[in-house]
Amino acid sequence: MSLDEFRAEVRDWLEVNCPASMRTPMASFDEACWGGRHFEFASDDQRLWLERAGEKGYTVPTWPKEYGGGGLSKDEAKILAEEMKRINARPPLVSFGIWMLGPALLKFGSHEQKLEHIPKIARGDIRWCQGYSEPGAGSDLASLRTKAEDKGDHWLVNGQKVWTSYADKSDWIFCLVRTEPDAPKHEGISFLLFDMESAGVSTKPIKLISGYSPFCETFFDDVTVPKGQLVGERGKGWTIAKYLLTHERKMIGDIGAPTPLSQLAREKLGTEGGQLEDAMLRSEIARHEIDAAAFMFTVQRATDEAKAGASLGAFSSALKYVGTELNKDRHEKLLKIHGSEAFEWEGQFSRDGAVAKDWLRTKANSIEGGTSEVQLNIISKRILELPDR
Amino acid sequence: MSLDEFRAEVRDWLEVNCPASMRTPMASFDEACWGGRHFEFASDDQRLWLERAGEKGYTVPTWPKEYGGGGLSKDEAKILAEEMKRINARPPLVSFGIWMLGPALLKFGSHEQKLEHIPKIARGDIRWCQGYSEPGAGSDLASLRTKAEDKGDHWLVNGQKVWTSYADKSDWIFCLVRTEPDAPKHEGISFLLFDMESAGVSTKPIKLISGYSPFCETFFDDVTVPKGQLVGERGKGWTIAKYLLTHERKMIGDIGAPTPLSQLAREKLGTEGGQLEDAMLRSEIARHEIDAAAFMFTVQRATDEAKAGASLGAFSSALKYVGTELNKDRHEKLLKIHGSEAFEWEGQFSRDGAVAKDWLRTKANSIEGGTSEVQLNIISKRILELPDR
Amino acid sequence: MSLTLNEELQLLKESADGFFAEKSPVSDLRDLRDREDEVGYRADLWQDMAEMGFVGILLPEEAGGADFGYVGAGLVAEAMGRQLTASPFLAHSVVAASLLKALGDEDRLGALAAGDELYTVAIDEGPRFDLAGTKMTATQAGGGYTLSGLKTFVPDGHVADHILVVARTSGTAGETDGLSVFQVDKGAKGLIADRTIMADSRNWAKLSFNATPATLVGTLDGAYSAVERATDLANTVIAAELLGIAEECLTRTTDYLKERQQFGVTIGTFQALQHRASHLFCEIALTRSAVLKALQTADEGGPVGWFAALAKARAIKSAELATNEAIQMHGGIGMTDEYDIGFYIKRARPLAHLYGDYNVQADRFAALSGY
Amino acid sequence: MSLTLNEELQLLKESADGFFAEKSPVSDLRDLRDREDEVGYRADLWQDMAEMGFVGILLPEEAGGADFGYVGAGLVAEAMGRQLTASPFLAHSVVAASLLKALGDEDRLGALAAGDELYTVAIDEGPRFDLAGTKMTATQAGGGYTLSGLKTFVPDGHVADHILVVARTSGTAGETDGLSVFQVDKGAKGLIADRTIMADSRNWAKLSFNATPATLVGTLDGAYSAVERATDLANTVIAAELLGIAEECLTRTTDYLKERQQFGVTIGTFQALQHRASHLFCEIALTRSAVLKALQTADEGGPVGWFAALAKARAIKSAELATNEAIQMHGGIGMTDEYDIGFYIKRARPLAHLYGDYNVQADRFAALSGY
Repeated sequence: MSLDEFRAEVRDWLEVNCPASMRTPMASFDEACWGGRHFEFASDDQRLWLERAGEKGYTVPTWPKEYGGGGLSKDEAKILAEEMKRINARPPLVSFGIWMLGPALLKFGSHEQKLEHIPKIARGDIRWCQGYSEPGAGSDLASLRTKAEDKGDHWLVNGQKVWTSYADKSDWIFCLVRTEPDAPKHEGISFLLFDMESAGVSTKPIKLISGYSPFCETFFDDVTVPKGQLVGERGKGWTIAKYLLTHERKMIGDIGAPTPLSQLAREKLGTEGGQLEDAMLRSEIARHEIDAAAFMFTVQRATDEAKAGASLGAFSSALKYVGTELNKDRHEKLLKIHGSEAFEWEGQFSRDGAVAKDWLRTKANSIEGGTSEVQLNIISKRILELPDR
Repeated sequence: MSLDEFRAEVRDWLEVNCPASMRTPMASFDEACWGGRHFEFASDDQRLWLERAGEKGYTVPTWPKEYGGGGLSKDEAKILAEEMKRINARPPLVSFGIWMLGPALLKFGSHEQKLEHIPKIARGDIRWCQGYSEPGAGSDLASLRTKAEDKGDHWLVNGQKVWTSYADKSDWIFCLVRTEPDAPKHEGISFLLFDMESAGVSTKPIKLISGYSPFCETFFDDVTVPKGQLVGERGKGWTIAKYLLTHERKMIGDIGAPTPLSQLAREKLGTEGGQLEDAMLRSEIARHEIDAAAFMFTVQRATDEAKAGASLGAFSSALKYVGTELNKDRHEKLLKIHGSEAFEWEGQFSRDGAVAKDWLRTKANSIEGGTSEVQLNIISKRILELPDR
Repeated sequence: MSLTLNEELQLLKESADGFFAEKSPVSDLRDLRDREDEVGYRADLWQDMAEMGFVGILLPEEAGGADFGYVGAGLVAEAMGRQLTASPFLAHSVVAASLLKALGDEDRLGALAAGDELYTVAIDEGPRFDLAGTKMTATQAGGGYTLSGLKTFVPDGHVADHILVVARTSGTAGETDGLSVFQVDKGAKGLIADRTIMADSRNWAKLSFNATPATLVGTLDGAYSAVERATDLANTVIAAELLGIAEECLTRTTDYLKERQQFGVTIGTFQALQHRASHLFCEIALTRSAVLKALQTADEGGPVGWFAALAKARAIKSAELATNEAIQMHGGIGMTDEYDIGFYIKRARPLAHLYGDYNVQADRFAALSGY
Repeated sequence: MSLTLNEELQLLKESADGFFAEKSPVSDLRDLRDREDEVGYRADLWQDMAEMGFVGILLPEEAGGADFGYVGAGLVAEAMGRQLTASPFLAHSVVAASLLKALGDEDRLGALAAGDELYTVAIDEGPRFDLAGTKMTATQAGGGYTLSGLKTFVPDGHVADHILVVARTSGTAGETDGLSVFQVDKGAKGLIADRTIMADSRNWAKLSFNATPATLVGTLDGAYSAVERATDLANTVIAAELLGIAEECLTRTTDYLKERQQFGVTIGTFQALQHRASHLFCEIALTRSAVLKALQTADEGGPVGWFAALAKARAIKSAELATNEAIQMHGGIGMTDEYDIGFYIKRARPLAHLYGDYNVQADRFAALSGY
C-alpha cells in the first residue's frame, strides 16, 4: 500500500470511528483518557474511542502488531498523526505505560513479558505508575533503598517510594528495587513489575503547595512478587532506569506551544496604537517570547535531526532544562498579566485559583524528572566533556 | 580644641593653601597626583598642593603624627573630608602606599620600618607597587613561586610577578615571596619590601584588550634585599596579604557614584513627554539604576556600620562582587546609549575610543583583586558558613 | 543620616523579632488556613500587638501611639514577614494611619492607636493599582454622599469596621484631580463585603457598594496627593515585609543546604549552589539598604516617592529570587504543602502586587528620576 | 521544512569551516590591525573566496553566482565568525546583493558575483539604525541627482567601488514613503570617505557627500520596503556570524577549563563554572535553531522580518553572554591583547549594533507579533 493509499484509508477510518465529541481540544491532561481497571470514563464517546483505537493499535501506532500495536512504519505513523491533527482528534489514551514502560519492555523485556503486558497497555486495560524516587534520595536516585529479597520462588519487597505519580489510581507499578545489597550502588538495582493490589502495597497522596495531589507516597510491606516479573538482567536495572529517564526528560522538556503570552496580555490589558500600553511589560513579554520561539524551533530541530538518524543523547537534558525554566518564567509573567486576579485561590470566577495553582505547579518542573542542576551536570559531563572532580 | 574650632581652622588652612586649580573635578584618576621619584607634575599648583598637604600630614589624615601623618581623630578626619569636599578640593595624593602598604606597615611593621617608609608615603616621595600575582597562579594567589633565599645577611630574590599595577612607574615594591619552600603553601610566604632600582629588577608593560597598559610583568633576577626589609614575621606574610586583600576589595568595590546612565541617555537620546523615547532602553536603564542606587546605599550602610564599630569582615567581598558586576553592566548599557559611536577606537571626536576602551577595561573589574568567583566562595564560606568540600 | 539603627530601634527590632517568633510562627498561618477561620487573623495576637505598641506604632504619643515612625513600622513588618504573621497591621496601622495623617485627620487617630475598631483603605477597582484611573463616583445625597460600584483587592476588607474609600467627586478616570476619601462603616446599607480566599491565605475582600452612605474625610477633590503619599509610605513598609520574607527564605535554605545529604555529601558543598546562595545574600543586602533608606526618608517627612519605588522594586526582585531559589534548592520537599517554605512564595507575590508591582515601581522610579 | 542541513549544505559547511580555519585564522586580523593595513582585508583571500563561490553565494548561477541561498551564506558567515575573518563579504555579498535583488536590479548582479568591484550600502546617519528617519535628500540636477550630507557606520565604505546610498526623494524624516536608492562611485566629486578605526579593527567609514553625482537604482520614492527587506536578510546572516562568534567562545572556553589548573585541580571541575558553561551551551543551542529557521525562511522568499528579528535578538544575547563569560572564565590572560579571546568581544558588539541592536529587534519582534 502506498503512503497516499494509507492516508486515504486512515482518513476514512477516522471519519467513521472517531466520535464528534473526541474532536474537540482538551483544557488539560485531566480530561484525557488514562485507562485502567478503575477509570471512570467521562463519556461513552471517550470509552468508544479508546476501544476502537485500541483494537487497531492506534493508541501505540509504531509498536509491533504481535503485541497489540499498530505496526506502522515511521512514515505511516506520521500520516496518522497528521490526519488526527487535521480533525483535532484527541489522543485516545495517555499513560505512563505508553510513554515509559512500553518502550522499556520492548527494548529490555522478554517475549513473555511483552506478550503479557504490552497489549494491556495498548488497550488501556492496565494503568501503570513509576516507582523510582525514594524519601531522602532526591537527585541521587541510585541511592534507593527499597529492597527485594530473593526468596527462591519469589521476591519479597519492602520499602517506600515517594513522588509516585497517580499511584492511588494505578493498577501496576514498574519499580526500581535493590536486589544485591552489597554491590556498588548503581549495580545492585533491578527493575521489577507488580500489581498494586498485591497484599502489602499501600499509597498516600501528597498535598502540594499548588493544592493539587498528583503524587503519592507508596509503601511496600512484605509484598510477594513472582520471580518472572523482573525485567532484563538482575542487578542491571539502572541501565533501564537511565534509558527511561532520558525518555522522560524529553517528554517533560517538550512543553509544546502554549498560547502566546502576548495574546493573553492583549486580551487582558488592551493595546494602544497596536502596542501593549504597559511598555515595561511589553518588553518583558518580548524577551520571553523570543526565547520561547527559539526553544520551539529547537525542539523541532532536535526532532528533525532525530528523524535524520542523529541520536538525541544528552541533548535531551538541554531541552528539559530550558523547557522547564522557560515554563516557570512563563507563569511568572502570567501572574503579571492577570494582576491581583492571579492570586485568587478559591471561587468559580478564577476556576478555583487555576492561575495561581498552575503557576505553583510549574515550580516542580525543574525538580521532577531530574532537577535543572542534574541536567546541567549531565550537559557538562556528556556534551562539554568537562572533567569530573 | 573643639570640633567646631577645628573646622574653622581647617577651613582657613584650605582657603590659604589649596590652589584654585586644585579645586576642580578630575576627569579620571590619570589626572591625579601619584607622587614618586619620577612623577611629572601636571602643574606647579599640583606640586604645591602636594607639598603643603604633605607637610600637614593631610595626605594621610588619621595616621600618627610621629610618622608624618595628620594625627587626626576619626571625627576630625571627617571634618577635613567635608571641608575639602565643600570646595571640591582634589586629593593632594593618591597611591598604593596610602591605600595598602601604609595600613599594613602601621599594623604589622616594626617601629624602624614605620619611621623609614611611612613619612615618604605621606609626602609622596616614594611611589609603591604591589607584587602579589604570578603567572599561572591567578585566583590561587598562595601558590606563588617567587623565592627569597636566606643568604645570611640578605635575601636573594628570584622569580616573576604579573599584573603589577604601574610597576614601570614605581620606586619600591611590596612583594610576597616564598621564604620556606618546604612549608605548606600558605605558611612559607613572607612580605618583603625593596627598591625597584635594585640590580636584577626589570618590568615589561602588558597591553590589554582595552589598549591600555596599566599593568606590568615584573622580573627578579638575583635581586639582593637587606634582611631588615621583611615585614612582620618570616613565613607569616599570608596574614598581611589577606589583610590587604580585604582592603583592596573594599576599594575596588567602592565605585563611588558615577554620572547616572539616565542623564547620559537623556543628553544623547532625547526625551518625549519627559520620558526616554526608546521604551525598552528606558526599562533597562531603570533596572540598572535601581540596583546601582541600592548599591550606593549599601556602601553607605557598610561605612556607617563600620563607623559604629561593626567589622566589615567578609562583607567587603559582597561589595566587591556587586560593585564590579554592576560596573560591567553599566558599561554595557553605555554602549547601547552611545550606539555605533561607542565602538570608535581612534580619533579625537571619540577621545580615542574612550567609551569602548573604558567598557573593555571594566571586564577586568571582576577578575582583579580576587575574581567574582573567589568573592562568592568567600561569602559562602565566611558569611553563609556553607560547608567545604 | 546614618544608615544604621540607633539603640532604641535596635531594641525594638529585637523585641519585634522575638515577639513574632514566639507568638505567631508560620504554623499559626497554616492553622488559620486549615480551620478556614472566618476572621482570618488571631484576635488575641492583635491585642498583644496593641499592648506592645505595634498597632499604633506610627502614631504620636498624644494619640496613644508608640511613635516609632516608619523605621519602627518597617522593623515590625520585617519580623512579621519572617513569620508570615497574619494581622491587620498593614491595612490598619500602616495604610489607614498614613492616609489619615496625610489627610490631616486627627480625630480618628486615637481609635486607630487602640486598634479596637479596625480601619482599612479601598483603592483598586481592577486587577492593577491605578489611582488616577479611579472611576467610582460619589453622589451627593442630602447632606452627605453615597457610593456605588466595586472595590477589589482590599486588605482585611471583610473584617474592617471602617473603610476609607477613594472615590471621584469631580473629573474623569485618568485625571489626578477630583479624588476624595470617604469613610464607610461596616454594615452600612448596600455594602457587601465578599472575602476572597487568595494564594497567601490572608484577608482580602471585594467590596460592592450600592448607594451606600459615606462620610467625607479630609477636603473635597484634592485627595490624590494624600493617597499617593499614603501608598508610597505603605510601599516602604511592604518592602520591609518582603525583605523579611527574602531573608527568612535565605536562612531556611542555607540551613537546609547544611543538613541535606546527597551523593554521599552535604549538598551545601556543591559550588554551584554555594554561588547562587551567595549571590542571593548580596541581592538581599542591597535591598536591606534601600529599604532602610526609604524608611528613614519616610520619617523625615519630605518627598518619599523615589525612595519608596526604589525600595519596593528591590524588595520585589529579592523576594522573587529568594522564594524561587528556596523552592528549587529544597527540591521535592519544598513542593509539599506539609513543608512551610511554600507559604513564603504564596505571600510574596500578592504582597508585591499591592500598590504596584516591579514594573509599576520601575516606571515611577524612572519618571521621578526625570526620564 | 526540516530544520537540518541537507547533504549539499553539509558539504558547504565543512568546506567553509575548513577554508577559513586554514586561510584566515584570527592571527590574520591581528596582523591587519598591527600593520594598520589601509585596505583592511586581504585581497588574496577575497580572490580565493570568489573562486570558492562564496562571493556570489546568494546570486543565481546565470549571474555567475553559486546560488546557495541564505542558508549557505549563513554557513559561510558562521565560519567567518569563528575565525573573525575580515572581508567585504557582509557588505558586498550579503547586503548589497540582497538590496539589488530586492530592488529588482539584474544588471549589477554579474559584477557583484565576480567581486572585482566592491559594493556596499550606506544607510545610517547617526549612531543608531533608523531607516524611516533618513534625512539625506537627493536633489535633481540636470538629468540626474546629487547627494549632500553624511552617512555613518558604512561597512567597507572607504574601499568600496560603488556605494548604494539610501536617500530621500520626497516626504520627511520619520516617513517610510519617499526613500530611494542611489549609486555613488568611488572618487565621485564631493565624496569624502573617512575610514573610522573601530573596536573590531574592521572596515567602517563615515561618508560625506557634497553635491555628489548619483545614479538612481530601482524606482523612485518606493525603496523603503526593499531596503527593509535587505536589512532583514542581512540580519539573518549577521545572526549567523554572531552565532559563530558565540560558539567559538564556548569552544575556546571549555578547552581552557579543561587545561587550566588552580588550587591543584583543573578549573573545569568547579561546578559553578560547569553550570555556567552548560547554560551557555543551551543558550547557543536555542540560537542555532532560530538562526537556521530564519535563514530557511529567507530562502523561501516570503516575509522574513519576524524570523530575522528573532534570530538576531537571540544571536546578540548569546554572543553577549558568550564573550563576557569567555573573558571572565579565562581570567587575567583573557584581558591581555596578546591572547585572542578579546578580539571576539570587540567584534561582537559593533556587529550586533549594525541594522539594529537587541532592543530594536525585540521591539520589531513584538510589533510584528501584534503587540
